[in-house]
Amino acid sequence: MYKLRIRQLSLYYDSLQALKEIDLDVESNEILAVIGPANSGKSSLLRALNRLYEIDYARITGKILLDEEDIFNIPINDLRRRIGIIFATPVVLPGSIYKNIAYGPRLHRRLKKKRMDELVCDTLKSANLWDEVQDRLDDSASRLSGGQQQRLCIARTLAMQPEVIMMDEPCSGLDPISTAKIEATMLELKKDYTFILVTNNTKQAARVSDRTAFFYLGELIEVDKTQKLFTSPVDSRTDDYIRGRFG
Amino acid sequence: MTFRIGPRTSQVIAYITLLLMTAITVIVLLFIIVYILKNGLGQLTLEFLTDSTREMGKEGGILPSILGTLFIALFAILIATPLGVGSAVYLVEYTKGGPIRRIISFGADCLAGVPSIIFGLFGFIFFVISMNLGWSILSGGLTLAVMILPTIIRTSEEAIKAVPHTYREISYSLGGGKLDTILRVVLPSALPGILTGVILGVGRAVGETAAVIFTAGSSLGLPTSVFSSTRTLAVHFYILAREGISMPKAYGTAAVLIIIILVINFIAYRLMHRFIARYY
Amino acid sequence: MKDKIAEKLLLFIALSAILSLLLITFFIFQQGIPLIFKAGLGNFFALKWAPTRGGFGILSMIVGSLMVTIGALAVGIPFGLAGAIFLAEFSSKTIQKTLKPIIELLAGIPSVVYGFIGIVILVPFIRETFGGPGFSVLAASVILGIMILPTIVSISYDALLAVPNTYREGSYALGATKWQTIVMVLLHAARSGIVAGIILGMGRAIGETMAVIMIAGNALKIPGSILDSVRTLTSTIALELGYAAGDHRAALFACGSILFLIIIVLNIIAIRITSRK
Amino acid sequence: MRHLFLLFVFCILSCARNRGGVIIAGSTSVQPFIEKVAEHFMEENPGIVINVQGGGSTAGIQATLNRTCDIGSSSRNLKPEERGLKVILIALDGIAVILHKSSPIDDLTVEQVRGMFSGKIRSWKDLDGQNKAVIPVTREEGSGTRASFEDMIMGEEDISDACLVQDSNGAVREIIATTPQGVGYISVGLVDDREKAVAIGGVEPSLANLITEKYRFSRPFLLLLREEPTGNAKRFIEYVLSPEGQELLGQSGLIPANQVVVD
Repeated sequence: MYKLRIRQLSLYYDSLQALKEIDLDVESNEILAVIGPANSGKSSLLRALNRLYEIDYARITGKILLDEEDIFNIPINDLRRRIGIIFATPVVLPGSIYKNIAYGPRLHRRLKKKRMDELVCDTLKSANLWDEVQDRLDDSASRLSGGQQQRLCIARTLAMQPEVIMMDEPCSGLDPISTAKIEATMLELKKDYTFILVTNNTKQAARVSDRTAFFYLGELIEVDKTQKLFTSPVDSRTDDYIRGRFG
Repeated sequence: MTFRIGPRTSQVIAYITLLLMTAITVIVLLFIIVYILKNGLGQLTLEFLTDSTREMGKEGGILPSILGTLFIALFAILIATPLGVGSAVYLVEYTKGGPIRRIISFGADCLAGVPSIIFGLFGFIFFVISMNLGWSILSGGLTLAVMILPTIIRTSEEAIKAVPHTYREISYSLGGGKLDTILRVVLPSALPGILTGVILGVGRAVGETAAVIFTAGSSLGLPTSVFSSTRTLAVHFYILAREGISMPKAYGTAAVLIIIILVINFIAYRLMHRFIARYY
Repeated sequence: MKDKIAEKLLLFIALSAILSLLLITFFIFQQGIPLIFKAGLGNFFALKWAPTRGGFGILSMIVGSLMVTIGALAVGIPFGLAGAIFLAEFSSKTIQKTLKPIIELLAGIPSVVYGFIGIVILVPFIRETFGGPGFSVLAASVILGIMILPTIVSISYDALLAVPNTYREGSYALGATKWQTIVMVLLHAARSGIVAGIILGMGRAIGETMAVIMIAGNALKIPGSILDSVRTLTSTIALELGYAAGDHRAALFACGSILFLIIIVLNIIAIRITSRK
Repeated sequence: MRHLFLLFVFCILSCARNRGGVIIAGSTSVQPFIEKVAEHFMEENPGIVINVQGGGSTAGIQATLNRTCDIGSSSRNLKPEERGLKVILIALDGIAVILHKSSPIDDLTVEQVRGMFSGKIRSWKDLDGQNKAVIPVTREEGSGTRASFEDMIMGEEDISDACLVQDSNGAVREIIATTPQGVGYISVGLVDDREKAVAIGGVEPSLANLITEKYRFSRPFLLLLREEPTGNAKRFIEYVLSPEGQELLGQSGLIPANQVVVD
């Protein structure tokens, strides 16, 4: 049973084709790493999955199925609730830590204050942030450190109780300690969620992911068990990339 | 013998000239403010601010004018703010170039350049006469609302543009619709910038004379409803000064006006800086 | 669904500015234009203004408006450009941060305050120094010149700042001094912004009413010198609107129509210039 | 924000057209005098608000006709095409020719005044020997005071285009008070000690001379009504015409209507 099935997916920005006929399946409760050099279409893939590409006025062809259901038949707000995304640079919304987390849930349903408090508490704990911020939930979120902000973004996504969490180079601006915390968080959450992790850092992919997909110039070159891909890749371009010969 | 000024010398001369001219500009401005305040601050007693106006302004205070100004300015921004901010939201969030955007922008730009006497003529014939609202706070407020609309559109537009695109992406990715995103993320983030525009609009409304004298009238009574005619501070000052009714009262009224304008500009400046510090 | 309704509503709101402009145009013209044809163009662009007795000539007011506007530009352009150049090219960040808001504050001071300063200081000064009534083209030009300074400074300053630094570096590399760079390179590169600023300032000067009424003296005769009194289109409207009825009022709206046309043309030119870059 | 808006709507609805006060609009010449009577009236009748507007005689007549105001005021008689309103004479107002305080002249003939305003007399040399230009200040086209001045003094001649133009008695007075070469005309009641009113043809513009009509240059101050007044408007008019109200007008330098011998 696949969580996501992608068939013949192409994505165009005006005349520029950013994804070329991708076929890819994502299993439930796995961490799928997506690696590749710049302009390989990794971020475009994520933006296609939750239809965020639409605000960039891009268009796509092909099919994407979430739990065997075409994503274009799912109301867009539901889709985006079910497939959360975390961006490279943590962007906290203006306002308090509490408000940041409550933003998503409030869009979808009305919650009693007490239920909301619990939800905020739970998600912050899941994101390994609770201990650091529990007595300053009403402080402005922008005062948190970079690593804390990124974990706040994760908590904010978790608060919507998504099924799939997509991460777009979530650790690119962070120090090793913060990176380790976020990786630990992912491994803990894996039992409940499906992850797609776009990363530039091949070592990170090797550390946390179950399977890895290698993209190059908008094409999916190969996808396999992480260990297999990193030890004996089929395609020479994959081999070159993971050995650091380009990109 | 020929005498030629070298490039170095001319640079020095130019620098000194520019410095002097800029200094004159600044000194003239400071002089105007200091002159009015120096002659007017002595008049500013509690009685002057809270008493009704008697004998056409020769005696008594300026309470009716303070209230009239307040009501008209309030009325104007209550109408112009939703229109102005709505227009700005539409311009930034819903148009991507195209003829509609050009038409709206052109309207705002042109309206910004229309002189206040034209607004006065328009308000007089449209609100006072055609719509039979009479000389009133309503007519004056509506006229000023049209007048400050472009100020609010332009500043709100800049403020909304300055909200980082990523904020919108976050909101969409959390399942927010366009309207949710605008109401819950974009507008709150742009608020200081929008407020700057609104406050500058209030400043224009407070200082305006030509457009209000023909729409709100010049009655000295305390305003009792939106249909009351009223005499704003600027109009009262104009009449006091021009007709030589009472120079001390004129200076006092001018000082109140100048203080209001200074405070408004100061607040607008601070807000703008907070906004800029946040996003640039 | 909610989003669709919101979009339609916002579009409607967004049209408010252009709708207001159309409404203003319609009402001013509807009140004023018929009189121009009733009086005949020949009588309208003539000297005799006695609207209660059938004289609808606005020539002297058009000339008056032009004179004070040119006078205002003669004061405003040199000082405005000097201020903009000094701020943009010769000032530290601190000075820029202090002086720019101060000069912009000039734009916020109500026009009646300028007129008042004109009455109590400038008019007596001119009367005692140069003779004449003091209420004059000169007084109006100086006060209007000060009033349009912030417009010219602000827009020219922004235009100068927008000139890429490579231009400056290129000029210095050829051995030019700062002043030579400004005159030969920067003013040229920033000229469209500067011209737009001047045109908008011109619009403000032509349209200013209260300050002009207070200090221009408002005599109908075309002034023979800058010490003579002068009447503008705007001051005619404001002076007489209260008392006017029938054709007289229509004649004032006709003045308004002419003024409005001039302003719209100036605005369109300014918008064209700024949007071209 | 939503609450504010509701409050605002409520405000409009509750105020709609319920403007208990009396609105008087019209002549700027009448305005200061009526304003003063209104102040006393409002002190004696707390709760009634009298709103006094300027605007001008013509505007006052128009406003009365289209009911923008309850009572109109005018400083000139109605023209034939404006008839149909109920007219109440409240006082007569003399028109004084005023000069700067420093002028040695105390007396002018009608011809001299006419000459100065028509542009025939350009220098004070012909009048007091000083070789300085005359600076005449007139009212704007359409003003009731100007119309009266043209009727009474200018006769067939036009006021010259070279005259400075101001739009109220006060503005004319302010210029004359500060301009040594100036000459202007305003309501007798508004002359104060910063300028001086000259005799015309030897007759001072004093109250006594005005009442006996020895000083001939005066015009009526009128209140205008569209129909028989009711309620507060009626009470105010009764107050203006009462001995108390008339005395107030008299104190301000007008000739109260109850002292006028109607011919």
